[in-house]
Amino acid sequence: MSRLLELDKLKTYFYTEEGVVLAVDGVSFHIERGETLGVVGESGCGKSVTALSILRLVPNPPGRIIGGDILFEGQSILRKTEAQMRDLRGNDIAMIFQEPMTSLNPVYTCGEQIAEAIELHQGLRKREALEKAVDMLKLVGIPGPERRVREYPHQLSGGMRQRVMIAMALSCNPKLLMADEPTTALDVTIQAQILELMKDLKQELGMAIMLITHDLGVIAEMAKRVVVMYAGKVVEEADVAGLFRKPLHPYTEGLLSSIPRLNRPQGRLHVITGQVPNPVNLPPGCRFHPRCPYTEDICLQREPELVDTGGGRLVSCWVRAGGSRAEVA
Amino acid sequence: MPGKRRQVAVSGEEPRGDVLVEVKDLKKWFPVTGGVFGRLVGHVKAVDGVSFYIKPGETLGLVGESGCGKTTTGRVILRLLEPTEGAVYFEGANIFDLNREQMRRLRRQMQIVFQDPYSSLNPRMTVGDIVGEALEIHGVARGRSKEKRVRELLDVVGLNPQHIRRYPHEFSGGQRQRIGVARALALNPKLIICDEPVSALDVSIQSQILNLLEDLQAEFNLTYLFIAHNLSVVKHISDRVGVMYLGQVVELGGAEELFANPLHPYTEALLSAIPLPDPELKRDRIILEGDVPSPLNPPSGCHFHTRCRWVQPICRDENPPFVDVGDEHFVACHLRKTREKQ
Amino acid sequence: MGYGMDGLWARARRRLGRNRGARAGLVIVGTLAVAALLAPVLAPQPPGRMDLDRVLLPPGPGHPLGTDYFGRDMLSRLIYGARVSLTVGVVAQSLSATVGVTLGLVAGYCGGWTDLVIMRLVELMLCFPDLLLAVGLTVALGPGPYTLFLALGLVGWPGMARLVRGEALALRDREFLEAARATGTGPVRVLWGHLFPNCLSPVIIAVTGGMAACIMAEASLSFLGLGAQPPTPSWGSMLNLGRPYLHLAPHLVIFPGLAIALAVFGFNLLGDGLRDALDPRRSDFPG
Amino acid sequence: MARHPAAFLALLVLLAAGCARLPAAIPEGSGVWRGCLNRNPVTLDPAYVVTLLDSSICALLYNGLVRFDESGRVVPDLARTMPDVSADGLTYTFELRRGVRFHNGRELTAEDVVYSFRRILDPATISRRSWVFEAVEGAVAFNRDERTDLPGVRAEGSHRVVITLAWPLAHFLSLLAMPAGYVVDRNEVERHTDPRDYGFHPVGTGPWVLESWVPGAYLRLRANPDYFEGRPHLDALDYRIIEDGATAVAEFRAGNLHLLRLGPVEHAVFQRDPRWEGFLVGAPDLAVYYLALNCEKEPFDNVLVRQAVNHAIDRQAILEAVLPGRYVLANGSIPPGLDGHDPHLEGYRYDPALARRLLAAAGYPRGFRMEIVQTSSPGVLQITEPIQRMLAEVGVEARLVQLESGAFFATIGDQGNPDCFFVSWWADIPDAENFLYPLFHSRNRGGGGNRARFSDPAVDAILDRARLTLGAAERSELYRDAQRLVFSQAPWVPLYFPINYLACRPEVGGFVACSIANAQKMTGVWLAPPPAAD
Amino acid sequence: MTAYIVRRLALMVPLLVGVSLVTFTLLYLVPGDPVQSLVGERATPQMVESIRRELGLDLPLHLRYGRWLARTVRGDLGRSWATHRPVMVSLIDRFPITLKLSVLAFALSTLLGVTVGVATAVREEAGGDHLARWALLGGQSVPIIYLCLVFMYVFGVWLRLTPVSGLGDGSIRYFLLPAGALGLYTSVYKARMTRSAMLEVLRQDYIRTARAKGLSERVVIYRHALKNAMVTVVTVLGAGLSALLVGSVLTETVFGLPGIGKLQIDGVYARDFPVVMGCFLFQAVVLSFTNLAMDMAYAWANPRIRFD
Repeated sequence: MSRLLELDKLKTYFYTEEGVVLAVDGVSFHIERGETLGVVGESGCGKSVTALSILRLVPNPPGRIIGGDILFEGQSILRKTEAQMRDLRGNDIAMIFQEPMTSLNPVYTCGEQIAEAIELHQGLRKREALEKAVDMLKLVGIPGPERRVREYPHQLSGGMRQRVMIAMALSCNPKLLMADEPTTALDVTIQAQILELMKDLKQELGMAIMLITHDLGVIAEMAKRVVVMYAGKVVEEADVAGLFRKPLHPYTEGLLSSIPRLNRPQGRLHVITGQVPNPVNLPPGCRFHPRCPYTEDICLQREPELVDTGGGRLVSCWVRAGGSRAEVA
Repeated sequence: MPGKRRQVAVSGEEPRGDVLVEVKDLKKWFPVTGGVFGRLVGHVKAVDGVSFYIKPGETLGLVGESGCGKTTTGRVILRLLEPTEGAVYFEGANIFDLNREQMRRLRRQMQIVFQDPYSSLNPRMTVGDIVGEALEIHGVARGRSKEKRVRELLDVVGLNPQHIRRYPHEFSGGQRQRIGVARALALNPKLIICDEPVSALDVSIQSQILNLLEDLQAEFNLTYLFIAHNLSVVKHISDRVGVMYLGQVVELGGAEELFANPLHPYTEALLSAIPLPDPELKRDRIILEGDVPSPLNPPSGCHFHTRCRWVQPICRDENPPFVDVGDEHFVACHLRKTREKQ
Repeated sequence: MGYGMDGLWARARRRLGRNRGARAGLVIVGTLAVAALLAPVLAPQPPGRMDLDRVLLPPGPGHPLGTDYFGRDMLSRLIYGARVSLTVGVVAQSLSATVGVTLGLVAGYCGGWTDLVIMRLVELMLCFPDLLLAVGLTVALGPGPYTLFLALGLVGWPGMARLVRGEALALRDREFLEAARATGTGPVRVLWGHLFPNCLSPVIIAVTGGMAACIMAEASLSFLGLGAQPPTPSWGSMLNLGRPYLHLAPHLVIFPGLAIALAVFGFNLLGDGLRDALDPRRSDFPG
Repeated sequence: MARHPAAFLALLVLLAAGCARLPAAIPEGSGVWRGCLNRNPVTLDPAYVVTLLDSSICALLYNGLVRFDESGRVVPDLARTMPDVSADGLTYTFELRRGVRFHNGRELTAEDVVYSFRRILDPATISRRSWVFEAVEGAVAFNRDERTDLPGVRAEGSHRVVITLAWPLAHFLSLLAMPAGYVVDRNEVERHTDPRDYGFHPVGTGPWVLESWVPGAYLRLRANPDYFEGRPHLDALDYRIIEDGATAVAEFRAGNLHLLRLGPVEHAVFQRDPRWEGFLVGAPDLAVYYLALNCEKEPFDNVLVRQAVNHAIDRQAILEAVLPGRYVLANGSIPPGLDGHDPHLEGYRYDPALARRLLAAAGYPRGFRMEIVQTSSPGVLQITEPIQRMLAEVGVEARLVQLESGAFFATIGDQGNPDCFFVSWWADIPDAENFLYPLFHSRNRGGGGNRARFSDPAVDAILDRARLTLGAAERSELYRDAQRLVFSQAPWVPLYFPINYLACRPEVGGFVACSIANAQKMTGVWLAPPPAAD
Repeated sequence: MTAYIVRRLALMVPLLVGVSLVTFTLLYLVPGDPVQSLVGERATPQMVESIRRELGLDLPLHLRYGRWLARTVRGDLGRSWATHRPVMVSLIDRFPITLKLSVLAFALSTLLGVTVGVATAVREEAGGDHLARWALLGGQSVPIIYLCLVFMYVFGVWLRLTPVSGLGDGSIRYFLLPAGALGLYTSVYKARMTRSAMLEVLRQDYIRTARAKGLSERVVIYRHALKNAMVTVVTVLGAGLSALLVGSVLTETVFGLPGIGKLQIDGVYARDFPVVMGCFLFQAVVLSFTNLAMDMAYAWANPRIRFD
């Protein structure tokens, strides 16, 4: 059986007034059925755009998928018609977003919003769909679901709204759930609740999760495999344990050592110098080279490829992995 | 006034001599109106009896979830908001007794760095104007000398002094936060209130700013009140940490001590809720049920009793006192003793 | 996102330049403004020169836009008319902007009783229909240029005040204002130095729209016999005085009508363009 | 009468017009007349009528003892014949027609006449037209509430009315033909709790009965089948209220109006259109347009200045430019067609050099500044703007002050003191008296009509004498003298007597234009079956 | 909810007093004696005096206002000085005309404005939408009186599809042209507001959510985006409706429709004090009620708003 999702050198560019933004620039990774993949990176690294590209929801203009391919269950998403895409969205692939405050339509009740997808994809009548919505709310642990189903988003707390979002996403039993920073806007204690819920539901429903976040703690807790993105590219891919034990890419390394730790003593924090590069005006060669402490000459000139270093670990770095000089040459 | 008045066990009536700032039983209630003729229907008790002190040169961290009143506390200390009750002593003088002019002069001593590096800088002003305005207002420097001082400040916070004529949007988030720090530093203040200064920044930038703040503290002997929701960050930068819940400080102590040995069940739960970037670490989590209650109508007795797994009958009726359990470790919990025994 | 770019205004300028409509609007408005400024140079004849032997001539050599019922050169009068029509717009809009912005800022920033009183006043003023209020004022004060300025200015300020107040309310709790207050900046300076510049874009858009409305209102008042006073030709009064000639000498109506339509069209296009260009929420690249 | 020219623009003054070719027989009950009014009538109560428009509608509803015929002559109306007048000219005896009925069916008697006249003079009525009867014996005292009886108006029996005057008045019968002389039904007036409501529910004896009146929208009158002169040919008169001239033209072109009063420009347009040949008619209005100079105010208190202003203005050129074919150049105040009009009266010729010399002689060698007060209608500006320019050429800087009509009449009346103003005067009655006595007698300075505030004892003397003179030829001579004397002192710059033009739809027959507003009774008008529409 | 309405109604009282005071002052400032327009040309001072007495013009200012207020509170707006018609009767006669005109114009302009607004927002750069937008803008650039005249000639005189002008029997036919002109004229603003509200809404996260659910673009735009956009547009629409309701003087004048606006402007010219006071007061009431209704509509459209 084919992989659930496979990205092959996906390129999504934005053509803005300031210039072309290479938001996603040749990203490749895959997700197995039932697996949780963490995608980690800082703001603007292209992780959200990658997710939107998978759903073909990149706002056009100014954005456009200009290259590569996305295979879902072996079929190219990019070659599907818009109608076929609509069948896929919310049904096979669902998505939840960072801001539970703004991601729900304020003028419709929670029930209506959940039921809408059920009606559409499962062909249920409105009343049946609403009943199913109640079940879903129960599933995501919302107390008093019969009442909540008739309430508007503003009547719920942030945590509750995120639960509604999850209920909506899961209502059609998707094979893949993409969660874009699902807990970033929530308080710590609520974040714990939501993460716990997602773990439970995954166990129960068995879908694959693509978890996008900048929080390495969340990744460590939730994911089995991790993809690290920087400036529109995947710089490292590894299993969680391996990544945290020994990060290969200098960026991953810097990231891990620059966060304050609760559970271990720390002196002065490590710092990744400089700024995230301007997406319109990326540095030549390796995009991380201006901030990298290990820069060599080649880093300034040529972009490294993502190379398999064995054991499911891939890295794109001239210094750490030789950057597949041979292959490129 | 509903509920029992909280006992204050921080100190006596007189301000302590050895501290820079002392906050005593501070309250800030926001009136809520409604009904036919805008009747007062209640108060949002954003800050509901908070007491603590900050010693010169130290960093006091204040953590809590959104809506717990930590930001409001910072604003009231700066007198950007007028308090409902209580006092804030700065170098022994209650700032709420000061008149406009005295307050204006006092503002040179205390400054603030904001959370959002985007909205805290006036988009229509140049960096030079933003940083230099305070100098001009307080008659410290004008014209050439102002510009010279601004360039110095930019250099201090790690920005290119050449960029003095640029506008905020020409900078990245981290650089903007540096501008905010420069603005706070302009008048050589003694106290800087850092209101979530790194929470809007990327991980890789966060550490830059934290290090900058530490360096500046060492260089200029600054005192920080560091407000944040990220416990890791607070623990890293603070000497002492206070934990707030629903307008009250529930626990306060030395950073290492508090994180190693949390006494309040809320602190405990908070600590265990944080996902740690360490996949091999296995631990038991305490998941708090439900949401934080509304500050408009906080629970009776101990505000935390609705979500506390140790709750006792007394917790529903009586607001626990905030007491020092030794070594400047304060906690407000009825069950502290009981649990210690367990 | 958002760094490494030049100024906000520069971006607005670029967006304006890219917006076809706005560009057209700018060209129209600019041309009219130049015509108004250089009227004595551009006009082939003094606007008041009569030639009772050559009345109602259709457009042709000598009089590119024909002559009116006194044999006055239409082109010259239109060029001079631009002065009046634009002046009315500029002065009335300055007036309403000054009053409206001040009151709006104060109401929005101070809140409480001040806000309550100012907003009740605004509501009160909004209870009077625009045109009727202008007519009432004109009748009360007697027609004349100053009356026109005052009447149109007074009609405009409540809307402006409401707009600016909304803007100020949205900005009131922004941290940069708190920062200013934390450094000890006085309220006046906070209001005008910090708050005002940030409310500027909607004000500019409103003023642009208001210019169009003023030109239109002048025409309406002229229709009611309360417009600009002779011998000063304004487009509105030319249109109105030419109206009986609709069938006999249509150029008397068409050209001033076109001038008004063009100016209004230009200002509206410009306003729409400005709205798109100055709207800070519009960005091309999501997140 | 004489209301402002702008307010009045409508159908009223109609022209001797033979529109439709006369058919063999006039069809009875030939349809509904579609006309338009340029304003909503204010009131249809004769006691309060002041505008020409109200007056013209009242004429359709009411009758007086006498009325004007289409040429402006006084003819019997409710009276069977012209009255017997005593030799001293003080006593008028009217025999009433018998069998005249009000619209409500009640028969009219002499008492109704007495009641109607008394009502005008009754101080409680506050009628705007009490001056019409001021010559009646006892009227002034009665009107001032100084006596309760009015001896000058008596009923003798049921069908004879005797009126005695305190002094002889040559044009008294003309006054009686004004709306103030219309006879109303006492019961109908007093039926209303507020007597002023009568104005909305008029009941007269006239050829037309008010059927409905939606203020601002339309007025519908139906034929009175019992009219004493016989039922009118038409079934009903529909008057739409159309204030905007352009709209009226559109309606006329769409075939929705039978008659259109043409503005100067429309006139020119219709004149060039062959389809309307033969359907356009013009006749002079009894009115005069003039620029009044305030004789009491510097510098116009100096006759040389007034003459200079007269010489400075090329009236002919202006009028030819803006009103071609629509004016008679005025040199005096009495319009052509009235006894007393003087075609030989010489005007001030256009001579700017002379004007400058006169100004210098008067002590203003470098001219002066002045204001011309006017209403703000387009037609007015077309006259005053060139005047302004011509005055500038002799060094007089004139500012045009446009006031809307309310302020204008206040300013030129007793409440203001303008330098100069542009205004017109419309006949109340077709009599030369009406163009001299109110306008130039010092007694009427200001609000009384003499708004130029002209005052000359010699003129006053002639005018007083003329009012008492009964002989027509003698009166006419006196008025000619007075006019010559007045204009030698140049209190005005007289401009023109207007000629009015109307367009008639081809199907209109029997329509005769009248120079005086309330002469038109619409009884002789009929409609031919309409030909193909325009 | 009821409490909210009560509160709003209570707030109307000071507003109305304010409106009457401002109007009164304005009228007081108006030069030119109303009596002059009433008496005609040949007035004796005595006649003028008795009319002044009749109208109460001889009283000092505060007494005049007091008298007016006392009468108005009892529901009597007095009679017109010029025509002597009770002001209340005039208002009641004329309001239906204005109401018909404005509701029709409002419906038309809303339909037109919202359609064009949505179309131009959804397909920002497409040519046809631009054309529509420019056409609307062009329509609004012509002074309304000329727009009315053009409509009159095209539809009334040449095509003979509608009556040219006037009230006729009061049927809808007679309101088509004026409402059409007025509607076209006022639709531009609505199109503009709808467009910017739609653009704003289309940027929101929940639109992305809706698309991610697999909803078709049509559903996303008309169900999810438009309803949200209308929440903001409704307030603007309300302002438009109230502006229409209080009279569109020029249209009423040109089309010979005796509405409120016409009544009022004639009153101003004639210095007909009771009429003008009555009209302004009436308008203030109408405006207040429309605003209230619009706020209710806003609350209905926007579940976030709840009174009390």
